[in-house]
Amino acid sequence: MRYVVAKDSREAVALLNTGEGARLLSGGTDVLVQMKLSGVAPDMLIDIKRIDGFNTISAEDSGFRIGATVSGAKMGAHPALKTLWPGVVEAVELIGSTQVQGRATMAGNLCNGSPAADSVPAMIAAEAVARIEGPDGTRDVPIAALLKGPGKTHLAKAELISSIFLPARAARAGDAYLRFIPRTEMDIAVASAGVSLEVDENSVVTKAVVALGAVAPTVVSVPEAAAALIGTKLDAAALEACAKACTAACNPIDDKRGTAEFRTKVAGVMATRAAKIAYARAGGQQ
Amino acid sequence: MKQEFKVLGTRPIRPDGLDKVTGKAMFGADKSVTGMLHARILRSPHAHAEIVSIDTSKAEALAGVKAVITGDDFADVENRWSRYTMQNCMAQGRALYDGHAVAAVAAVSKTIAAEALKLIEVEYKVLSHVMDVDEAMAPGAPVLHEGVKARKLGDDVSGNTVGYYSFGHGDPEKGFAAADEVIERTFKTAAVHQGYIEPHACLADLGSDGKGELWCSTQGHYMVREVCAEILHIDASQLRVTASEIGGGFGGKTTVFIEPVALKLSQKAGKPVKLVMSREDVFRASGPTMSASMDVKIGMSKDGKITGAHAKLRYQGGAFPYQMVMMGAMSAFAAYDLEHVQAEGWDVMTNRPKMISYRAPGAPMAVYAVESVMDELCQKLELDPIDTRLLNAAKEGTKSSYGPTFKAIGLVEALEAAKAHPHYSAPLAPNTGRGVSCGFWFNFGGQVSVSMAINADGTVNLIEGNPDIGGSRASISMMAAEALGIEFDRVRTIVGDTASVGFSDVTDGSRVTFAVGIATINAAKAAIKEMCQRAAKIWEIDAEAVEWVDGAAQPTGHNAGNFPPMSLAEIAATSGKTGGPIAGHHEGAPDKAGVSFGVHLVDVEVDPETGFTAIKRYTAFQDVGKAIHPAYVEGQIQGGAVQGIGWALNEEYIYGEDGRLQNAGFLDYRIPVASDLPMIEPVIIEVPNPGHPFGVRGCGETAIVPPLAAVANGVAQAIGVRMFALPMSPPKILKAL
Amino acid sequence: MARVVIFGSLRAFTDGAGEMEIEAATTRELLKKLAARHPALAETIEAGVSLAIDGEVFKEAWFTPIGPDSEVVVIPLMVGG
Amino acid sequence: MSKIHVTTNVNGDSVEFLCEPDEVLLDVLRDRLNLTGAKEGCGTGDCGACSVTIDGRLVASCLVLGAEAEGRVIETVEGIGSAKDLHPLQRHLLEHAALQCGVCTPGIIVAAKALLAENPDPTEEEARYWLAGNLCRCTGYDKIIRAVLSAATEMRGENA
Repeated sequence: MRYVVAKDSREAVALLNTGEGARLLSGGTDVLVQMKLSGVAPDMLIDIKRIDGFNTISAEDSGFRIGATVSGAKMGAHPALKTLWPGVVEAVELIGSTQVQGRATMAGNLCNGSPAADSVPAMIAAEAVARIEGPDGTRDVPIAALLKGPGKTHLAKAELISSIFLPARAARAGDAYLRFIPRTEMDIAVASAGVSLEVDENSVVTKAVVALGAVAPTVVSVPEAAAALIGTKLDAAALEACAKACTAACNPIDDKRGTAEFRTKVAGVMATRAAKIAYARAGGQQ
Repeated sequence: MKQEFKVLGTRPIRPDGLDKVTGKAMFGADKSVTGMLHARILRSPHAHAEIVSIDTSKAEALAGVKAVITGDDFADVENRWSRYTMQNCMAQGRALYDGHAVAAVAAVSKTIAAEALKLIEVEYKVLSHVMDVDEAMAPGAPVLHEGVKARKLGDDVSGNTVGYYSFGHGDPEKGFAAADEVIERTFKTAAVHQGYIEPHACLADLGSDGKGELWCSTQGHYMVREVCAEILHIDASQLRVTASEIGGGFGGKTTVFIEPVALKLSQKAGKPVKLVMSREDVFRASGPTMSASMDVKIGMSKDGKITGAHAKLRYQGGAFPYQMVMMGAMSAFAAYDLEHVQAEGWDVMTNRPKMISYRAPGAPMAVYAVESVMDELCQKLELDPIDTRLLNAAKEGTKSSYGPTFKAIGLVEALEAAKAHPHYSAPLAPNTGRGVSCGFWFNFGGQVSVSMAINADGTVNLIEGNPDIGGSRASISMMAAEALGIEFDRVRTIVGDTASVGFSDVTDGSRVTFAVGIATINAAKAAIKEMCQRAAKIWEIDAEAVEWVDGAAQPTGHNAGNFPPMSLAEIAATSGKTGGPIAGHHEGAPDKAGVSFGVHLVDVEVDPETGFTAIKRYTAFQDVGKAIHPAYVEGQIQGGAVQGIGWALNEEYIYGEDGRLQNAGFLDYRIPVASDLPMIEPVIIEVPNPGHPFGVRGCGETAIVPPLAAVANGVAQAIGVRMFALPMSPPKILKAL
Repeated sequence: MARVVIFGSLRAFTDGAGEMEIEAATTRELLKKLAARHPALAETIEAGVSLAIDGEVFKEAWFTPIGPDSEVVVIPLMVGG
Repeated sequence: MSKIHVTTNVNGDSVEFLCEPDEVLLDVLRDRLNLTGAKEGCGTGDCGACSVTIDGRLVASCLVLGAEAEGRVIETVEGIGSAKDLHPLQRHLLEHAALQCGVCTPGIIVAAKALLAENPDPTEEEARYWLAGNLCRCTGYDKIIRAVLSAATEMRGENA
């Protein structure tokens, strides 16, 4: 195996293009574990952490652009980012231990392609957009459009994510992410939900995005669940309808982490609880 | 009679503490020598398979590979228990569980060793497997080994049934007939792993002349020496085993898994070999404890008196014969004074890793079942759970359910302390339940050797043969200081290698502070006798006229007051002129270890929408006889309680239909993490053990016994539904709601 | 004569006898006489047993004195963690 | 597979080493630099026994390549306190008997030091969540948390 430090994204793309066996190394918290446990044996690891701009959080159009190699710990230490998208930052900070937080990145979490990735439901709820660099240049793609299946994304050959953009948001808006795990830390999500809401001056929800994790082959956006919240003040009926829509959208598996029945039931619980937090953050009053 | 102590009961800094907070302490994997090879083990991917052939030629041809071994490299051993141990370290003929070692490689680097493993070609013929205890015990199940079925068992159980035990007295049926309420329930508990953070590791160097050095992480280096000498067919005297600092064991390091393999590779390669298990190896091929299927029936009168009790315990202990259900059958009803009681147990083999002890082995699951039924009876009869246990509690003079009549024990004291504690009467929040359970462990004595040297500067060196797993060097130094009448920091205790002090049994059964303590006191007595004789010579009086008081010899009888007391330091200073070095030693096998009871109280909160259980408050009461170093006694109680909480809530071995382990890592084998827990309040009860000069009882194991039922009883109260299987993971609780 | 109690499942090897009197000064003597009287029990004794003498459990201690009125309970050998 | 030359700083000293491209920092520290204070409990970032800091950031050294250390500043338990001058965390862990086997202790010290650098006055809950990635099987965490909180009190210059 070779270890190569890429100087810029063009070099990283070129190196990725040299063969099938090249993998990117950012935080390494997935790829190094896969090399240890799953027999993943890349020919080359391309370290992209020293590429200019990849490790920075920058303000842009009243939103924030998060470089591909920015760690969870770094996002958590950015007060303005936390104020704008608290749910996204919370989600990223739930990935692994404090030690993993020192390395793990939001872009890596996305590229790993796990349906249980913590940051992905929150990013979808936030309508985040990935900036992709590839042999054919640069393109911007909404996160939801990148998800393909367990371990897979719609990134083309030799493409990489250079940053993720979290957009500006309305004055009365809030987001939240919740996951269920059997312990309080150190587990992979068994069911999770990211919710982003906007409310009007009367506390009525005007816009909503609800995304669920660990209940289908990919993280899924559930427009029916969002629709159940829009036009309401998150009354009991709205929350019940939201939970029901979530349940209907679930297509999970039984595995060592939880039964399909459990995931389905808890996904709705996570979504309604996250919705309440997001609503409060948006300044909504029931 | 309450003894007064100067050193015992204080909380000095442990002697190995500095090394452990600065990273200097040497654990199993921390030692390296020049020219050593790195070893890796190839493991079976099948739960049960015939090994048709193994071709190691390509691996042997790889540059940098210095030795490859398989089961064929090990000659047979006479003792069948040692043979099982050997065949667990390296399969011969058949792989008996997922993760069973089938070959091993030693190479100049870890990378090359790993590459070589891929070049070993094993042809397997997959055989049918059985994982569940009830299925394995049923007639017609695939039998792991022929000819090892327990004597006197009928055709109603399969050949996997390798042990049957029964304990009790009276006639339970008579007892049930006299009851106002009889409850009979069936329980299941999952296999759990000891979960020590340090994987098994060793560094072996065995020459063709049979002389060997072995450094390893173990609870008993004499055990390692004897088992390895037998398996390798070398003399015990020629194999020196040094115990590294041990990064946790909890029973899981009371046998060998890798040491014979490393020695054999070293012998074959002619070089030192380092072998370290990965975490995945640890889960797949070391430990775990038994899983269980149990029926418990208890009859009770309206006022709470137990009229009869019967338990049937079926444990599976993995791929080889073993004996452990007996401890469960003996523990099940130990807390109660019963007229009619019977506890039966069956040991059963399955295609899982060979079980090894885990803290109070066999007891937690049996007591979980019994204490759950007790709780249900109390609920049904509207009785206070502590009052009911007090009404039935075993005390001095009780004929125990497993035979012996109890001497002084502290169960009543522990129950009364629990009842009086503010925790028991604190208000409960919604969705919260409070659970109570008793627990019991026997505690052991056993073989022990201690050698004590009085140095010319008045300090003391003590060598003992039991690896220090939780601070025992501190408690042993304290007991030496107490017995000699000197300050704690004048004593240094070390764990000697197998060539430097006599045989000692493994560090298990909560025996070290008790047994090494007795040997230390006796070694001190021998040294004191010698020091008194030296003083007598100097004073020119009879040795009998000298006594040892407060760390000094002083004349007694008609000589009293004639000479000023002569301190240990003063006598030691002139030892070179009065007859040479002064020392004391003791070798023995003390018994009368004194059983220990505990009572745990826990508040749990269950989220009714997710089935998540949070531990909100925990208080653990335990009779420890005499707490030598109270901080480390508290630590044992807290640590045991948390292991039990893990067992109750989330820990389990998860197998697929194919018999492969699915959660061989700390990500999905979920031991409690810091944020899962509240503070664990330990309450030390001291009812002195009449069998120990300082009143010591073992304290290490009892605390893992009560949490299973305490948490389960709390959950039952919180959700109004009783769970009959552990772990009570959220999916199971939510399904029950 | 010491009163010897054979516990539970061990009775399968004593033709059901649960209690007996044996004249013995030490545990070793007692075990020898017990094995001679009940040959089926010999294998278990050889493999190792624990003895509770007047409530104290002893592990394989041959020369432990047994009083004339002692109660000796024979139980399987115990192992720990 | 050719080795990579790395220049870095470990515990205040400039260090050079050669490592394999796929060799993790934990193995470099232990096998090449003889710093065996960091332990391998799992190799997959789940136990925290291998905790070190890189440029002040807490990481699991089993999930970092040795080659990534180029130009960084690394601190291990061996760089914290000394036998003569223990760090308050080390002293409080000893005084609280907050270790039994001690194998998780180096990781706990490194992680707790990083916590107090970021948050000198953590609540019990904050300390528990920060240290959730440092598994301890012996103590039940009680005494560890107490030791960390009391060390924090001392370091803030307050009386315990």
